[in-house]
Amino acid sequence: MSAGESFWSKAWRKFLGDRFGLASAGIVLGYFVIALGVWLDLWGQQWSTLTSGSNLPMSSAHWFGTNLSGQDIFDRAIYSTKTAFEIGLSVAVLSTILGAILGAISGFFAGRWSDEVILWLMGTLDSIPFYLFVAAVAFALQGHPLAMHAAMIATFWTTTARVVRGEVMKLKELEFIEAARAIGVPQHLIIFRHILPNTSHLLLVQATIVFVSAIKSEVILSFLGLGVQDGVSWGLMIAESTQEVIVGQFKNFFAASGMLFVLVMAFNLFSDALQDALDPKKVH
Amino acid sequence: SKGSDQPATNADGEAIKVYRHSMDGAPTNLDPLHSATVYANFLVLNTYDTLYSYKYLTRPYALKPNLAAAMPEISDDGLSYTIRIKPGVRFVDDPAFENGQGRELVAADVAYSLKRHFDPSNRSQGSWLWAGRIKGLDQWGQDGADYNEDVEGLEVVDDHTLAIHLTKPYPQLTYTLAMGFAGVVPHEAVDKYGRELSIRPVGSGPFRMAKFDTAKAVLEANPHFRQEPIDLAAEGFDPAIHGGLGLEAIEGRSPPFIDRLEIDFILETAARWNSFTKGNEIQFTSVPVEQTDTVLDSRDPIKLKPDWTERYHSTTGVEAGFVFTSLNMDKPYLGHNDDPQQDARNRELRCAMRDAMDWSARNNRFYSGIGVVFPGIVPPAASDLHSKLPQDSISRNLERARTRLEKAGWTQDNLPTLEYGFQNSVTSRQLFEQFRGFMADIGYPSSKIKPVSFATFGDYNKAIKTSQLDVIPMGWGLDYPDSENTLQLFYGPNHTPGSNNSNYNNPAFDALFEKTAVMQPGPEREKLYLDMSQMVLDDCVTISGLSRNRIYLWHKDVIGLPNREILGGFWLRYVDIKNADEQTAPAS
Amino acid sequence: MLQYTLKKLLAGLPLILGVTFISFVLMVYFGPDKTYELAGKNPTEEQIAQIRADLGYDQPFFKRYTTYVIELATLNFGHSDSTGERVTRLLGRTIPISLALTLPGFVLGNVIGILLALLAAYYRSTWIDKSIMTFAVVGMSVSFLIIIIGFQVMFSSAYGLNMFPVRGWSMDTLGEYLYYVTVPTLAIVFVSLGYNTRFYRAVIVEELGKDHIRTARAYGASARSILLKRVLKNSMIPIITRIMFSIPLVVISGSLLIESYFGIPGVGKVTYDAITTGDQPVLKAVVGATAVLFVVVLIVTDVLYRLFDPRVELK
Amino acid sequence: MSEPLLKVRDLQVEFHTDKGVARALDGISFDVMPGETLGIVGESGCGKSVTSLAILGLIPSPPGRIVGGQILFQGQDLLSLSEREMRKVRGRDIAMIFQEPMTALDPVFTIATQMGEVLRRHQGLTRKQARQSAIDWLARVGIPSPERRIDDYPHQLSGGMRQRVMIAMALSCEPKLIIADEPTTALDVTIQAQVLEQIVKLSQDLGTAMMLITHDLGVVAQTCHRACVMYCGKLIEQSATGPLFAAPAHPYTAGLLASVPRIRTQRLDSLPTIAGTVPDLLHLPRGCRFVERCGQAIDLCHSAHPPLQGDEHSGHELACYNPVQGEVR
Amino acid sequence: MLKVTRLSKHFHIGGNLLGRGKSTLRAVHDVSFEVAAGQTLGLVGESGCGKSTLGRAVLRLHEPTSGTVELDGRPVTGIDAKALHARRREMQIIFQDPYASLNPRRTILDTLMEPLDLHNIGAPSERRARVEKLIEIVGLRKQALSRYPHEFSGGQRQRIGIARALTLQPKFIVADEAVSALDVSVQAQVLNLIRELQDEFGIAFLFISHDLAVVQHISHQVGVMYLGQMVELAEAETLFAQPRHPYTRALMSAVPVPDPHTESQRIVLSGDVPSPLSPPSGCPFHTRCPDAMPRCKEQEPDNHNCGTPEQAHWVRCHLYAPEQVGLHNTQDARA
Ligand SMILES: Nc1ncnc2c1ncn2[C@@H]1O[C@H](COP(=O)(O)OP(=O)(O)OP(=O)(O)O)[C@@H](O)[C@H]1O
Ligand SMILES: Nc1ncnc2c1ncn2[C@@H]1O[C@H](COP(=O)(O)OP(=O)(O)OP(=O)(O)O)[C@@H](O)[C@H]1O
Ligand SMILES: [Mg+2]
Ligand SMILES: [Mg+2]
Repeated sequence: MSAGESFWSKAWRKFLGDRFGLASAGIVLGYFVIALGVWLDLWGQQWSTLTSGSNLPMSSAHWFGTNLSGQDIFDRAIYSTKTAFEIGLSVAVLSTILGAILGAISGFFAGRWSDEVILWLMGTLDSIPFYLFVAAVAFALQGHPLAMHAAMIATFWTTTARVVRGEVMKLKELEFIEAARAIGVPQHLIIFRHILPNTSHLLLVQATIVFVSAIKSEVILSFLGLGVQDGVSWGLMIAESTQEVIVGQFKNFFAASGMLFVLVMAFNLFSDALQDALDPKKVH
Repeated sequence: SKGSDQPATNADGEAIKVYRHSMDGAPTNLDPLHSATVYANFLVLNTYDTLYSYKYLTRPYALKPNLAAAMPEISDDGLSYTIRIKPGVRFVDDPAFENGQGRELVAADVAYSLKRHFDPSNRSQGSWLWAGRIKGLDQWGQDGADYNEDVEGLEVVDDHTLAIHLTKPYPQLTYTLAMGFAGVVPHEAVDKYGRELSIRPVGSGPFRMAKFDTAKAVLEANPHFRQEPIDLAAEGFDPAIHGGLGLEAIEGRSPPFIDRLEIDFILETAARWNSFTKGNEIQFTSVPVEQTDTVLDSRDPIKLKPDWTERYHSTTGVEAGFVFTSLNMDKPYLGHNDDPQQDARNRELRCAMRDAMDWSARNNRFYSGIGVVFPGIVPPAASDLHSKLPQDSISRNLERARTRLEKAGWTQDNLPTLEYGFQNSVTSRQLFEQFRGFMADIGYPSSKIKPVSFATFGDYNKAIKTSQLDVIPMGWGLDYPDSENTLQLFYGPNHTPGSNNSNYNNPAFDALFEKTAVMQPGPEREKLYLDMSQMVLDDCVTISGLSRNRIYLWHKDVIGLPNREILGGFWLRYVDIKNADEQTAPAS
Repeated sequence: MLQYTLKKLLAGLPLILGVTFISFVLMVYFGPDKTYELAGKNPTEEQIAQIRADLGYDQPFFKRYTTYVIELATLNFGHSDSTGERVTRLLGRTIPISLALTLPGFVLGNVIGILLALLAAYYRSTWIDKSIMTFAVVGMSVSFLIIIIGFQVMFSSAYGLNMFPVRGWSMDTLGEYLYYVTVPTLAIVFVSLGYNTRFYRAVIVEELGKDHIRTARAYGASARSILLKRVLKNSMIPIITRIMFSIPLVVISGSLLIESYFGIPGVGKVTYDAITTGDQPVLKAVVGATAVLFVVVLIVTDVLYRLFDPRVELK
Repeated sequence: MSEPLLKVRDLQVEFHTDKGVARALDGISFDVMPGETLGIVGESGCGKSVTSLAILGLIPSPPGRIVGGQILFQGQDLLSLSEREMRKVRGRDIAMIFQEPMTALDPVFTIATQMGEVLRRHQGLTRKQARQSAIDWLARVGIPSPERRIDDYPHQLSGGMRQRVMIAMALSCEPKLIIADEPTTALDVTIQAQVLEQIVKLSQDLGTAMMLITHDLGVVAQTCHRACVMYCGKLIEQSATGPLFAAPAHPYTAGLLASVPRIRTQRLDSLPTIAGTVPDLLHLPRGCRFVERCGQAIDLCHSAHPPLQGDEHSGHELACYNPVQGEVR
Repeated sequence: MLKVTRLSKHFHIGGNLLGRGKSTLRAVHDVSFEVAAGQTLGLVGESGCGKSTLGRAVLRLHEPTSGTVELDGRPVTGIDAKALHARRREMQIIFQDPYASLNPRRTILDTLMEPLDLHNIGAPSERRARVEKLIEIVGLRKQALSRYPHEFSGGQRQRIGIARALTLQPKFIVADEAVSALDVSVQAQVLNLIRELQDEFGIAFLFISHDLAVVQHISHQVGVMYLGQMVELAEAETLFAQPRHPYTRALMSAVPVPDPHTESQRIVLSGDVPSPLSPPSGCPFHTRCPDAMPRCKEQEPDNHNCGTPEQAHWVRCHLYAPEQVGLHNTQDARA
């Protein structure tokens, strides 16, 4: 047995020991496999096909029944998993990374020009109404399939960055940062190795929030013609179902909300478990 | 106003009559120049006066004099209309006028109001109705729109007589004078409020605007509105049809009968339904598609469940308009092609697509199964042309479609990729998916029908008007009950950016259109209309059509017969509320 | 103070210019085109050209931008292209309504969120924590639309409690205000609570582990005083950040969904309509106002940071 | 003899680590008499701070846990008290001076707030009185211009000042027992003397007892009545200060005393030390925990840990099978 | 090797939100000294007198307000960040508060490996062994490497801090209360270790401590600070044998002796401890000085050498001004 372990390997081992964390990671992974299957054309391809009957109850042919147009709800829910991953995960991960890096730089150099520039950028992005911004980006990218992702990342990172910035401004005054400087750790490593891990609790929770917000914003953007151009998403399904639930048809709603809920829940548990794993003071 | 249980009162604490109407959309601009939407028209017709209007209850729609004293006197050549205006009609009191008191409305005001449409700085949305028709009017606009200058075609004979001189016969002219676009505006108001006239109408209508925002409009009765006792028989009252609504109570009384008219703009069906069924909020709603099963006992004939008829008054109304899906004839791979052979192949493709359309599925899915599917391009509300056309254009025939494709040599591989455009919404997306599903049934690969969605109507319209899309789902609301109003949608010179969105270009059709345009109504013209319809059908230009049928519900204490077509908001002046003692409490 | 504020405001000018410039580029080059919405049913090429000229679309970019900056400086944005109303009047009329509408929910959502987060963090890993967090996740996962509709049915409709109005708005008396604002507020609180609780808990858990909390306990501080005083003040930086930077959005953007479902004439709908119809005068004003507000928020946040954490220095 | 103020019996504390359970305290027993100053010395990491935290019920849990024993304060078992009851004891009856003053003080509140809060809670003073009282206490522990320093935040103070703030805070509660965990490590000798004098004076005036944890045997010699020596989670020797310093019986105690640096006239090349290192808590030797470093271990020492056995008469207690005989010095 | 010339560090503290009403705190004022390779300068003085600040300023962890620092003949002050970074390897600090100076989210292994990785010292495979050795040198087990700072006792943390400073084998180390939290036996081990390292590698130490015995043991020279100034600086033996400055003498007398039977005869300093925020005029010590003279109140004393030119013994006190020599002798006699 080796005598010492680093923070990361300890965290990893701790995570492996967390049953809830593992289970939730398993669920997220399961969703990912579903999404992968859609990418690889293994399933979920019938999401748009009209079957013979509209609003059919659950059956072996249609696990969740069909919707008013006669489309298979299960297939739609499955296909939406792909959409959710493309949007939720990519936006959550990328905007968190961007937010962490820029926020840390801005907080570390608070008051200096790099901070000013980043603050300026954040202020600018935040001041422009979200929809206008997304519409413009979509237009600028000529309806590129990733336009929505780009726009969401560009708008969502600022919150993370601001939160990180505030925290970094506090952390950088602590003595252990001074200690790091004393042994000659260069600034970029101070930021990334010493300061950012101490904001991991914020990053994780922000990533979770962004993940959910992205999935939810997608539907609004889809309304505006900026979301998924051709395809379906849980958000769209829920939007479709708002008219149905009033008259007591819940299949669409439950299929989409249920899948969304389980994923969000699992993702939350997963990020909680990560937070625990990354928190040295927390021992099971 | 607190929508609570106490009856509404005025400033003096006296009980007043309030009617709370609802609409599924909001108007933005209340200047008659811009009353282009159903919603704007609703308010404009209640705040401004038009020369003519439609009879309250007569169907098919029939005109009657409104501000005019009588129907116009038309010269034999059909080029001159002499219109006499009722004396003593006053604009509402408004700070725009001297002393704040509304002055009398005169013929010059009518001329002025029509002129405004041709003032280029006004960006009128209704000028196309009269463009090129009234002598000297277009020129007046191009010459700088000097209001002091007279226009030959708008001759103010005296204060109460206006003569309109046309460049060519325009049988629909009287109809246009009943539209919100023709609302009479006093120049004082324009001078004072400028562009903000759009939010504070100053007219001579039965109501005056008290409050207007994105959520609702509050109108108050115009105390000076001219006294015109209503003659129910003349308005088309038929006890067999209209009995039981309590309309008899308004006989011989002068509208408006209510003190306040509130119109809530509610786009969300759930909210509208909750507000309506609540009992003390809006008193009128159209039944949302998803609630159809809740209220209907049978669809054919349309019959409400007893507990609903017990609680509410109801009526159904087929829209004066229709929905259809046009194919862009500009595209050489889908529409007109100089190569006759390809042209023929394209026609087969279009016809096959039309054959694939499952109107009954569409009707059931999106229009509660009560929409009226008809062949051709003239909706039932305008004429009964459709009954004379063959049914095959609206009956699904996959066999025939496949044969067509096969014969014309279309295969999955060489079928063109089509762009299907829509302004994004849940429903339009579902419509698209269904359309694509229909096409899949004749072997049209789903990947070859691409959705192109637009965030705004402006962008969608731009794509249409610049002829970018291949498949164009459309809806058209009639401006007046004349087939001409929809036939012009296929008139060659009207190609985009005009109203001919499918860019149909058929010289034979155009010739007939030009011919009929100056014809007075009659069987002869009807025959030609039929021929024109048949041409469009034969060329498979569009997949048409369905007129939506709406079920309206209103509270029992409201006396009236709602209608949102042609008539626009005109009927609201006839609405009355039963006094508290006459009311039977609405079941909750 | 004045000097500092002025200095900061001056430093905010580049931000305002940047925001306006970028958003202007977005609006002009990539924004929606209003021409074809204003065109009648059967327009001609000339009419379309005329509309473009009227809207100023045919002007060179630089000229249009200069006009914008001048408009911003004089606070005169002209008339809405859609309704024709003066933009300043339009915003002046709708912003207070949206503010009155969203503020209670915003405040409650944050206050309750913080309280729940304190509870959850204090009882970390116990069932209290777990139930609060489950509730938060439910709040996060359910669509806002469903919540609004659900609340409307539950509280306002004849199918539910029927205690509140489905639609309407009035601020004439406090009673009326409460009557109309309650259900929207509940919906806002419910939705924001999930996110807020989740976020604040993460922050607070971190602070609760600090040594000085142990000191406080060693000197007999009650759980309440530890949570509400010590932990809260120590967690203030992320909390302030989160709250402050949502203020411009709360003030200017309102809430489209709430406004349309509850029939409230606020700025949310106005902004939304402006975006979806390309109503540039309104957009210009909204963007400008947001930018200005952001500058103010930036300054206030800096001061607040300093106020709550003495280690942060004002530059 | 009067009843002890604090009676710790067979206290056992464990920490869960990801490598296993570490028993940081393994059956510690000692008494503190009213007004008495008890010194606790021992190898760094032997569990002194853990003992004091355990008395106040502040062992971080998880990972820590008190697995056995009793802590009787004025006859009442603190371990059986609820959190609410315990809160009344903390600060008012027992006050603690923490080892690391930097992290022990709240960075976002001024000294005035932090001390004032304690004073108001335990002494029932008004805000103004509390502030005045806090200033007085700061002055007594030798902080220059306390009326200005009181409005500083912890990061603006030097290490010694922070420590004095902690001390002042503990003293200001006028508790029955002060647990001082290395209270003077960051203080220079003059201040240290001054502060110790204050503490002694307080204990005389108010009869305050004190548990003084320190490495400075000089301080123990001058201020403590009795001293306990701990080694690796065990108490190994306990006695009145005089005899302990004069005749340490445990080899560890003896080694410790020998290692003390003194101001000498002749500079030594190297100081005498105890060879070896403390065993890891997870890998303890089977017998006496000191056995590996002990110069005079016998076979028995390798197989069993010697129990702490006392001499009723002298009050001297020792856990060693083969104690040092006679004077070392 | 280390040459510090007229170093000052002033803080601006207090003031309202906007910094109005700030006052200047002279934490270190006009301090000069030299330390040769393999030598230790012990630094003692009242708490808050500026020892830590001096240590940090020398390493440029605090940017000095004025003055210069040279290490190995090359300047440390006035060089840019990049150059400074390169020189960090040569000089290290052991922090006074070990807990605060350890990153709570890094295991001890992370903390100790970092300097090695950073400065690319030794083959990557050897580094681990080196760290393990080091941790045992400071009296911890290598099992400790995988633990986090909060899992240690105060003394253990302090040893981690020492180990960290030693990893790089710098030329110069500031040891700020490096052994204060250690029990005497470990302390002795560490002190011995320092001596060994010094002999072996010629490391120079600036050794800050309150424990005069320790200082005496470890130092070649000793400096005494009072209120930001170096009031006395001499060879350790000389200073302990013959403390000159009145403050030094008071200090010496207060040392507790680990023998309960010896009664200490300490010189009790009367008078208020002055604040560095408003240092008294003249000699900063005059408010508490048992030997204060009228001129002490008015005139700031200079450094006077009362040793030999080779064996300097600097004292900053009017008593040792050349014109006071007569008086000086009497003082000496009395001590
Ligand atoms: N960052 C800072 N801001 C303001 N004042 C400071 C700062 N750091 C230290 N000081 C002040 O400078 C003076 C000297 O502090 P320093 O920490 O150097 O003292 P010290 O001699 O190390 O004392 P101790 O022995 O108690 O650690 C003190 O009055 C302290 O309050
Ligand atoms: N949270 C923790 N997790 C694991 N082990 C811990 C924890 N806290 C303390 N320990 C261990 O418990 C033992 C006793 O620690 P304690 O702090 O009581 O030592 P101490 O006697 O106060 O030492 P020092 O004089 O150095 O402060 C140490 O070996 C330490 O490593
Ligand atoms: Mg300790
Ligand atoms: Mg110090």
